[in-house]
Amino acid sequence: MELKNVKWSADQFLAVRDGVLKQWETGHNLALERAVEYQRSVPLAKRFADALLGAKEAGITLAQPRAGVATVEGQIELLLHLQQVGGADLLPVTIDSYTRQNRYRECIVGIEESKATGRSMLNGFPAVNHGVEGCRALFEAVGLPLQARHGTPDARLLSEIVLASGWTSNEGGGISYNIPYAKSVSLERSLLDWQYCDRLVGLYEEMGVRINREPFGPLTGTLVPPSMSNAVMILEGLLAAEQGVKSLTLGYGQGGHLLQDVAAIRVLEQQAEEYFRDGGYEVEVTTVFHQWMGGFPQDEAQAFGVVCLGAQAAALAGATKVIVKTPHEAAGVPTKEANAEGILATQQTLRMLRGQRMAPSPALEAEMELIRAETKCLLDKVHELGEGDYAIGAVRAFQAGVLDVPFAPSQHNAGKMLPARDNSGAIRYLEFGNLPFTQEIKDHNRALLEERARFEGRPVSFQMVIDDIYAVSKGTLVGRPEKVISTSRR
Amino acid sequence: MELKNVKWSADQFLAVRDGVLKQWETGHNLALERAVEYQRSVPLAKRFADALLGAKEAGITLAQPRAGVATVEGQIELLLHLQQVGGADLLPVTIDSYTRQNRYRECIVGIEESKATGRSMLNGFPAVNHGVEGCRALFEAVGLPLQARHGTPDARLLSEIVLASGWTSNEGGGISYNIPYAKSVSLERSLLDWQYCDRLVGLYEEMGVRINREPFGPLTGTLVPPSMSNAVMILEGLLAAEQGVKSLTLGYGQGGHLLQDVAAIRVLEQQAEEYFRDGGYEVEVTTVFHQWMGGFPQDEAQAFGVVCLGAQAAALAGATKVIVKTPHEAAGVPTKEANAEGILATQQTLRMLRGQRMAPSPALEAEMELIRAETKCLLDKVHELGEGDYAIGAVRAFQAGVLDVPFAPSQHNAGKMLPARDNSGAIRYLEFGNLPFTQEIKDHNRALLEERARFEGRPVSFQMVIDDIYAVSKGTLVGRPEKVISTSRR
Amino acid sequence: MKATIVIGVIGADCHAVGNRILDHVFTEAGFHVVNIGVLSSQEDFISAAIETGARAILVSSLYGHGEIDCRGLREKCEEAGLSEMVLYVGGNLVVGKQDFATVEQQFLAMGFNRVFSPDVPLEVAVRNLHEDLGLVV
Amino acid sequence: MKATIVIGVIGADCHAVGNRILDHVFTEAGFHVVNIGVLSSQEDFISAAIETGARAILVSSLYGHGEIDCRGLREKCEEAGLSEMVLYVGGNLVVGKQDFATVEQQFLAMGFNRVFSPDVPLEVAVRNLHEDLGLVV
Repeated sequence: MELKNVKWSADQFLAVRDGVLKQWETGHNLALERAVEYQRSVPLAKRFADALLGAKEAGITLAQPRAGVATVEGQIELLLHLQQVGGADLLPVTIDSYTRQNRYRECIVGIEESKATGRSMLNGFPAVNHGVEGCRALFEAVGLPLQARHGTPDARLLSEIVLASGWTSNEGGGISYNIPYAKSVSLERSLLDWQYCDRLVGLYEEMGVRINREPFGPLTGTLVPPSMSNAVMILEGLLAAEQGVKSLTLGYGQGGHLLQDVAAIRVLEQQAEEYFRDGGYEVEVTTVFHQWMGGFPQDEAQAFGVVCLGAQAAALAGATKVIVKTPHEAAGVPTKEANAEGILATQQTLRMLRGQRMAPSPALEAEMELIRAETKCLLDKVHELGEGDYAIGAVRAFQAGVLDVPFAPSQHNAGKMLPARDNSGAIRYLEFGNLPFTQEIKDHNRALLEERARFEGRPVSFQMVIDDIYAVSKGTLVGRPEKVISTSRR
Repeated sequence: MELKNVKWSADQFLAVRDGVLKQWETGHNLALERAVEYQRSVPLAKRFADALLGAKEAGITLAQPRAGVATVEGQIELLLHLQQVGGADLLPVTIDSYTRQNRYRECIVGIEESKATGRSMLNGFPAVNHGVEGCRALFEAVGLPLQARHGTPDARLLSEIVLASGWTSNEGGGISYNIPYAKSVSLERSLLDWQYCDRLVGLYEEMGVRINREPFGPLTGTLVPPSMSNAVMILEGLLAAEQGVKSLTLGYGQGGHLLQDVAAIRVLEQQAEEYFRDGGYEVEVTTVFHQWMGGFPQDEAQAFGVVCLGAQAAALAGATKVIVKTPHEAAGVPTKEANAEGILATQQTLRMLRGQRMAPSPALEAEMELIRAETKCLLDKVHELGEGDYAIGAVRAFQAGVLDVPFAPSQHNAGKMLPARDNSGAIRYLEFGNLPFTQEIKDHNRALLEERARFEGRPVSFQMVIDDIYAVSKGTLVGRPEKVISTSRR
Repeated sequence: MKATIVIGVIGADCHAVGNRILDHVFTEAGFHVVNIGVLSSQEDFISAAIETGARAILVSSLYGHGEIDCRGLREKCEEAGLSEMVLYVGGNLVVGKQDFATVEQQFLAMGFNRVFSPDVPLEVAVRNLHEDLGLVV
Repeated sequence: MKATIVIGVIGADCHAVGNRILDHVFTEAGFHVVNIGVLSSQEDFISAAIETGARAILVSSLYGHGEIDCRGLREKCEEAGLSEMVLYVGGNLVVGKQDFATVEQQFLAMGFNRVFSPDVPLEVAVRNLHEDLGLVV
């Protein structure tokens, strides 16, 4: 099939579907009608789209953890703990990394050893291996909306299984689950495969079941300038909307500069709604703010500081949902207790800040305007390269380095753009690569970085970038040379 | 001696001093010249006033814990832990509650039982009992500036001993260490006794040694409207400056509404500097932000949420110093480990937000203007009641209910004013008692509370106040009726 | 007739807020509350109880010195002829975070009838007092 | 002549940032770095080592599956005739927060020469590699 940003016909979809269901034994005999029927029985309290829309109308921010272990029993125990002790508003099922690469055979080893040792040998829940039976057992055991969270370039079979199991939201997208999560998968391939996932959601929608979709905003989670991730979010939103998705939650990963973070979320929601309206799509747009995705301090108290700063930013921005980190973050997958602690600290922050928003100010407006202008430069060029087709444009934009994600593993990403923090901690463009920015925007970014360079008494350089990457885990936001830190501490 | 806001002569001071030193055996033979000589040997790195001025110039916020146990050895171990593991910038010695009431005899029991049981039976360090010898041993064992933090209406002997021991800052004031800390001590008495403490600092100053003084901003720590505490801070600052104090750190206790908290600290610094300038005093003014002084959640993760919100507000406000709470707060005095955790979480927040300030905005300006106008009403009336003398005016203002601290134990406080939160969480005046506000200010406060009453579907009442007092410990800022909470959570 | 109770904060403790709330809640619950406030000695509690014919004394201690301040209160009651007095104590009774069951045992051994940690809802204390005084609600 | 080393991220792991930094730091330290990137199999590491004559293989694993992914690498090296190969492994090697000493033992037993937790400064790994390869700095 040739990639175009056009809604698949039902026939096109069904023709592909046969092959998808044969990829693993748990896909065989998966009837769409029975799946939709099961979804119709899901109560309101467990429907993602409704929970998000309700939160948006009430002006509150919902808290959702990440969580996944190898077995169904373990996953039930884990999610019930996060629901009952942690006080999560929404539940996740984080999918393991073998499943993300469609290596279901390797999952078998992980599941068996997990059962034998009594501890999870997988970093997530192998939903495809557990099939509809296991995924429904999980869904029925918990009391909150359930979402698949993963990082899967080809999530077609996974999506079929989890939607047939009553899960009402699916994270991912053809760009955001390829560029940061794969080395050699082509963008044509992943965009087509995510058109499939979105078209599947569109079919559920046509049959009266609303499924929420959530493009993955943080991308590589490493110094991604807001305009780059916002452009990808709007692009993936447009592609999903074309396939019939009606409930979209667009994401953004905390940068750490409070004003920039608030600006990014606010302009993301506004600008996306403009593009959807212009595209003729009626979509419920909500936002998700990801707490800090970069390296964490080893110390758990310091990690709480990072977690809570993310909760504060989400609340002040007015994000619909916040994805929660934990005090164990530096060590990888948290225990269920540490995971609950992250939620509890986040909820305390969210509830104390309920009804409080960052006040509009000239500085906030200026930051929003900058992000908006940068994002427009990127999307205009994508549109031009695609000759009016955003799917084709996305592929060509990555080829040309017009879209360029920092520190991405994919060989289809140019990797010529470099970001760094300015003197106040906001993320700016240091090297532009082939980004289609106006000279004014380039000069502005450069001037802000030069200001930092003067303060630190060193040139703008790759060393700054490295220092910034490790700064938060060492206790600061901006990676200063040691002598600058010791002087300013006096 | 009759209370007047006039600098004591050296003779007046020395006449009183003899009696003060005889109050307990450790005061005998305490020669002022030798004390000043010892202070002159204190290195720059251990001088409070210099550390604060340095932080103010560098635009950073310093972190200081509270900490006190019964024995010198225990206190050394505790402070070294907070310095080395916690990463505190400034060190405290919290004084025990018997000492605060000048009950040195009861301290003896506490010290002896503490030595016998190996755990502190006192909630602080009995500095008077330990005398100059113990206090100097403590001071010499640590590597950071040391401050006495207490709650002592008559702190004259305590101040003599700790200043003679190299400690370079003393918290307290004639109002802020009486109204919230005593039941029947007259204001004339405590104001005179704190004139003594301030004059003592003035004498050190005349002999070339700068001692920092810090009026206690949070007062009862319970829903104190910012203008009430700011008025008390400026008053105590003026009284201290008259006695020759040159380094003043004015305090404010976190209310929980971020914008109001930032506004309170900023207008406090501005307005105080205006009053000092108008009074002809040259003073180094810095600010201290106290993390939440009300009830804490029992859960430690939730407590981290409260701690970090305080750290964030202090950073965004640009306070010179923040006093740190701990995850053990609900249980009273923390272990040294929990205390260090509070500092570590706070420092992570402060350092990530370094250089970030809340941006000026119309909403922030309006809140600052309101606090400024309310504070001016209070101070104008104090000035009028005192016929131009702020000390006499302070006494008469409390008699008249013109100054009125909510939930204060003192019988010299009118207790007619009642505060409550508005719908966004900011602390407003619910009952005005005899506060000398303009009708415009009263109407504005009332309207904001009526807005909340409508939202909650109940009248403005004392029940709101009770609900607000317990809200943070139950996980929210505003104390809503249960049905409002469950509806808004949907 | 309403049952009379004495409430107050013992020792050198000046935490006034909870004391106000206790006053409010027990008054609302139908008790005649004699509130001697903060910074009260054992003698203050006993004098107030004798003067007002109180049937229960509710001692608060929030600052950690409860261990020292509360010792001997039961004995002083008995010396004063108040042998039937119901004695409650609540708050942060010792310095620092300690296992509550241990703290409870310690204060029960001192002669208190009930011991409350700070997270017990006040309605529970009200209900307990109704029971212990044999009052019908 | 520079010593050649192979670096990469093993298994289904796509954490790319640390890999870039490792590349930068070891190159700066004077090594010839062959970087096979993320999502690399044991076979990818060994082929690269044979092709380039590498003296050390530095395996990263950040996602917790290191336990499964790394088993048998030493044996495969020996089968391929690379019996002198220096094998390092580092990252978050197992799922969740576990005692590092235990994890270290486990990977040493698999045949790795050194095991690094994520908080070890890279300069330490550089110094270790100089020592283990007998290089003069």
